[in-house]
Amino acid sequence: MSKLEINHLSISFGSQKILDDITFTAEEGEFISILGPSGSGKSTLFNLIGGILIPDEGSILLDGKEITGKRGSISYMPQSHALMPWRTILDNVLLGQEIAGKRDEKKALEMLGKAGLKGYEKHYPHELSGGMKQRVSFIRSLLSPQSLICLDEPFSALDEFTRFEMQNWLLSVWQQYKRTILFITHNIDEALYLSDRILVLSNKPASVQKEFIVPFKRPRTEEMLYSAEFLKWKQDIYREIKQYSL
Amino acid sequence: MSKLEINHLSISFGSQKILDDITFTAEEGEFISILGPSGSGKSTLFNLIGGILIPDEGSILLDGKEITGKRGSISYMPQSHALMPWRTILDNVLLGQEIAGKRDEKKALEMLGKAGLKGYEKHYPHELSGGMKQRVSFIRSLLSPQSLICLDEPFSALDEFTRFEMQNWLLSVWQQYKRTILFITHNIDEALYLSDRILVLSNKPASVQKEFIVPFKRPRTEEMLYSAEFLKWKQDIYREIKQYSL
Amino acid sequence: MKTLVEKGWRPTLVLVLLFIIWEFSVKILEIEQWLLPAPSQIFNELIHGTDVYLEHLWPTIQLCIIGLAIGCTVGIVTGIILHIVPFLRQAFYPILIISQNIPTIVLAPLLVIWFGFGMLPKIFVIILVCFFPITISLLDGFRQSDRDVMNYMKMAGATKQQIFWKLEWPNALPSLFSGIKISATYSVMGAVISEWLGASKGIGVYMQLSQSSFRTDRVFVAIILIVILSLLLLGLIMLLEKKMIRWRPKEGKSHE
Amino acid sequence: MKTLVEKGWRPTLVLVLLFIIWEFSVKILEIEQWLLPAPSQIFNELIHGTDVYLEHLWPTIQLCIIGLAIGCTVGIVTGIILHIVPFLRQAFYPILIISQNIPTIVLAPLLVIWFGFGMLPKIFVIILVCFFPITISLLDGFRQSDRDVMNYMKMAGATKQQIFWKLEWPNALPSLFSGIKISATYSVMGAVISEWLGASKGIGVYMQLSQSSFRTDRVFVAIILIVILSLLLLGLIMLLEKKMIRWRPKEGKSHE
Amino acid sequence: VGNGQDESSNDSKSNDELEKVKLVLDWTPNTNHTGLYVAQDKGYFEEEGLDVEIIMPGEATAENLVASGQADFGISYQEGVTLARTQDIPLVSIAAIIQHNTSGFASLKEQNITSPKDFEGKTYGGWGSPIEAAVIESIMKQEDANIDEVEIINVGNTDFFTALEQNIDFFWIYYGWTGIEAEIRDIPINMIYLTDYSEKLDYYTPVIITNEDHIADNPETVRKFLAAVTKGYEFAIENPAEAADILIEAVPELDAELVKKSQEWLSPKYQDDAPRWGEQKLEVWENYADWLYENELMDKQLEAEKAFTNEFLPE
Ligand SMILES: Nc1ncnc2c1ncn2[C@@H]1O[C@H](COP(=O)(O)OP(=O)(O)OP(=O)(O)O)[C@@H](O)[C@H]1O
Ligand SMILES: Nc1ncnc2c1ncn2[C@@H]1O[C@H](COP(=O)(O)OP(=O)(O)OP(=O)(O)O)[C@@H](O)[C@H]1O
Ligand SMILES: [Mg+2]
Ligand SMILES: [Mg+2]
Repeated sequence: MSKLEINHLSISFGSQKILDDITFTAEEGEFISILGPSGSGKSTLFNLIGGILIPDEGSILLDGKEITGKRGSISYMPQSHALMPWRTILDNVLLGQEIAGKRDEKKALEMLGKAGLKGYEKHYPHELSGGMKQRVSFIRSLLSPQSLICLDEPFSALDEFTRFEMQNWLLSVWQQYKRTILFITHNIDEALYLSDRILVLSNKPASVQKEFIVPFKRPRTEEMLYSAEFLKWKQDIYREIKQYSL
Repeated sequence: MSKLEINHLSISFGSQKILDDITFTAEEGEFISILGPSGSGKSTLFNLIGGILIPDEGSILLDGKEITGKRGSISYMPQSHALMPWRTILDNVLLGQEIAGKRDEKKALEMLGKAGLKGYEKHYPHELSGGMKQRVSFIRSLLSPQSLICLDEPFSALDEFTRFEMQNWLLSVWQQYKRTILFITHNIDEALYLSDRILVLSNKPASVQKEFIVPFKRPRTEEMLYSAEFLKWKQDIYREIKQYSL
Repeated sequence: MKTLVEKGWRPTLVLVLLFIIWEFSVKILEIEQWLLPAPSQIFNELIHGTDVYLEHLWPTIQLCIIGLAIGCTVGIVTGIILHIVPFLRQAFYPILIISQNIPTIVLAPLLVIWFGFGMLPKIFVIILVCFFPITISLLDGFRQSDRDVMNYMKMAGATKQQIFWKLEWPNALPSLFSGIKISATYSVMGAVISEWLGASKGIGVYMQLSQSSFRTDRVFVAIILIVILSLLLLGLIMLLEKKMIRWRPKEGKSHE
Repeated sequence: MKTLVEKGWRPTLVLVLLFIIWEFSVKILEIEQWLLPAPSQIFNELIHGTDVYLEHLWPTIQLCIIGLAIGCTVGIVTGIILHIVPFLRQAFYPILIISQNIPTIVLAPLLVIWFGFGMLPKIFVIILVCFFPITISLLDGFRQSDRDVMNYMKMAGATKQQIFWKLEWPNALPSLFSGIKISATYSVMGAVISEWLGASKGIGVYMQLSQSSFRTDRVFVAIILIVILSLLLLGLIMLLEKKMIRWRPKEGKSHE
Repeated sequence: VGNGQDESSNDSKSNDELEKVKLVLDWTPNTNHTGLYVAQDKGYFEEEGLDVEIIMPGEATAENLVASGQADFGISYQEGVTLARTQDIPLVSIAAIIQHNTSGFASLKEQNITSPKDFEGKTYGGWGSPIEAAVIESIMKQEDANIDEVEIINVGNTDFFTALEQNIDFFWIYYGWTGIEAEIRDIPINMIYLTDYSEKLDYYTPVIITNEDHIADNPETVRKFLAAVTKGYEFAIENPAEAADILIEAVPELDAELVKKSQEWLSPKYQDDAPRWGEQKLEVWENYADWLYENELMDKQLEAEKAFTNEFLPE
């Protein structure tokens, strides 16, 4: 469990300001989704939290300690799958653990099975479909030990059903281990279904424009997705996003 | 305008059968969406049509001519963006045209502007966000001259609004030039909004399990998305897919 | 075995053709045999002169295997050190270049005085020849790691060491083997040259003695032996490459 | 200019340190000057002996620039041909290896007899030295094209030629430069060796004459000239590399 | 190195009237070659209607280049010509530059090696040729010493002074160059000349060679060439200091002191006891060939009278 504080973060690439005064807090064990137009700076925000970019201004605190520019505090799933072509699937999902020091093959095999990748443990990434690679990358982040998980569009290449399975699995992992999750997605349904709070970013430069506190009780059910309230929320958020896009 | 006929296509990787007796026809100027579980073989189907894989059985005909194993008949957008890191964005989108023989920079610049990429013409791919790269790859396929367009999850990394913009743009291009389109997606809304017909593939091995002829009239409107009929269709398709997943 | 035959027939064919052309040009152009002996003559000597050259074979083989092995090690270690300590990379790059530009005729006396006439100075020469292509290729390989994976590793908190061993090293393997292949090709020639520093047995000695007694056919036998050794070494390295870089998609599928 | 100074001070420092250590060890260990002259002595000769070596400089520079240029061309053309015609690749690989294993002492008489004493045989030797690392690196570079982009190209109907020029060639550029760097390093030494085929002017001649009249200090002056030439050539190549491979993310951002 | 064309000459013949002739040396220019450079500098070649280019050999040997016709004349030595002829390479020696063999075994004075008998228990450093062992054995036999007591180490291309540093006790050198360098360096050495112990080893080194075809086709050129060269060596014999300066001027890269001292030592040795410079004797050729054959260093007999000729030497 970790509490993440983002204070007045700004960054530019060249002369272009990308993030402008981003401020928010993720409480211990909170599930926060981040929505925002393509190219607004969501992945850049993760890169800042992960410490590979240094903000021009502002600071990042994890459990009260400053981690600006410090690495290794997050379980990360990048937007590109970033698998190693020379490692088998099994070795790829274990990479995060290896970096932290311990390999738990049994758990990895079990997780691969849950994600429908049984039988592919000894395959290499180039033998997998796009969605399968994405699941591998997702499992890698789940297996990483850090309690703050940052997922960058983790389910974008999955069919609706597989995606739903993965969402539920993520929720169960989250509830079981009470990890704090930052979740980038373009899917409003997904954001509503999963998160406690939804942050909407504006574009060029991005700042937190709106914060939605999701009212639905947990555990959430499939029926909820078809409720009128859900639809209303969805339309609200959609309207909010539309106004910052393009 | 092209008519595509897929006859009894089968292919295996190693001992695993991936596609089993796939048969369908895309009429001239038709817009067909292909839905199917992740890892079922959708991208493999495109690879077959594109001629870089040879089917174990079956044949592919374009306008009556066999193109099995023949290349260059399609405007293709791969699932991975497959941009060249050493080319600028502008040169990347022109690649398809270059291969066919003629460069039309003016049109390319115009399209880049339409996709919200104005100002990035001289940038290199590594300076772009995931969604921006996807749009570049999409424009590249639109600029390619072949009249059969195969798009492999073209909008998966876009926010809902940008996605909607792109969808409409695709429709206008399609209607204007009457190209035949095969469209892989995991988004049922998208499939319903865009296509004349939806094919649903099963899993391991994949075959065409169901074909939905989309009843909505064109031009389609945003309101349609919230109509009851649309929702009913969506649920039907969802149920259909669910039964072949995992 | 099948693939060996399959792959082997082409180069064999070309070589045989080459020999035939050579044989005929020598005959037709009446090239004198002390200048360029006909292949038939060389093979004759290769077959019947075994008792002369056999004893010279082993010392050279030994020399070039030991030299190449140490040369690879030195090349790899140098590459790694220069890579992980950027300060050293900039500081020592010119020294690398210098090391390749000191002619043996200058080095030889120094080596002999420091190390005597044993194997040591000879191995030193081979190392000097072999380490350089390896170091350069390796350094270039290290620089080509995938950005996305690199970023993942860093954000996951990988130490420099982990980034090196888990990402940069495996990523540089193809480049490394490219360098080793170049070095292996040079290693036998390096051994032969090093024998001119003073050896009593070895292909280099055999070649020089043949040369000074105008036995050009034997000089060419020496070359054939050198080439065979090189090809064997190279074959070994390619085998190793195949074993170590298994993930690469089969060429057949990706190229045509 | 700023970066030149920034990058230059480290190697300069190391070299100066090296010279100081060398100077002192020569003094303290009382190494005789005909064996290993002190740097002070060498620099003395470098400064005051200009009239002896200056005339030898230009022919060598000319030789190695022409040789390297043709060597690169030959290496690149060979690489391309062997790459696009797989049959030739398999058939001629052994010939490549053979070409690197023919010692100059065998080649020299043949070359001189065929081409006389002019520049031709010398340039031939430099080409032989230079083309090989380039060809090997290039071949390895061609093989490492991105699968996805390759598939895209093929499906878009790209001809072999287009795949080559638009994908494989730009993709192999970093490897190519890695090979050219190795070759450039060898080229000056290659020119010096080629001058032993019989030349009247050149650093190689100067070195041999100095060596045979036991002027070790002048031999080292020759080495210094060789090294300076190599470094200049290499600098040129790196500049060219920077110009040609512009898309690579700045190292500063991706490494650290 | 010595490219003759630009030498000024009082002779009015223009260059294109001159017959172009190429001469390959056996090694880098040294005092063995002084007469050639004198002939070049003083215009003796031009007087004979020749335009001579002097070439340093490098990796392609003089024997190869002369035999193939790439060069008209070359500098070689008797052993080279002998071995070449038995391999059917048609070389002919047309003049002996130095009458007697000036090579021998050098050792540091403190080693006290004054006769071949003292080789016993010592270490010899050579380049691995079987001829070396045979020579050592030959001269040791004169004193009933046993070659098995000598340790022979292969030192490759290592030079004398380097070899001495590595506990090599004796080494085969030409006194006229390496021995003089030792004098300059103040290294006292003992010399055991081959000629003092075996008549058969008093072979000619170096010699001027050409090939049989050249003799058959252009006997006049050979004659003219030797006439000029003879004048050159005669000048060097009479004026060692001036001759040395000519060589130094032609090849400034050489160490001047070494050239001067060497020239002083060598000048009287060119002609020595011969009736004229360059003359060769049949018995010298026969003796050495016999010796090589007896020692199984050669598998054929040499037709000694064909290996050399005095025919073209000026009267
Ligand atoms: N080169 C290969 N070697 C072995 N198996 C492969 C190879 N390429 C694809 N496959 C297998 O073929 C199946 C179908 O892959 P494909 O990429 O066509 O799936 P897809 O329907 O596009 O999935 P997604 O929606 O996840 O992109 C997968 O199970 C995959 O593992
Ligand atoms: N290395 C870079 N150099 C220059 N500009 C960059 C670089 N990296 C990112 N950018 C710019 O920063 C902006 C934000 O990029 P980022 O990847 O954070 O977007 P995103 O919100 O993740 O978008 P998407 O949803 O498409 O993934 C983009 O406009 C992009 O062009
Ligand atoms: Mg992103
Ligand atoms: Mg796919």
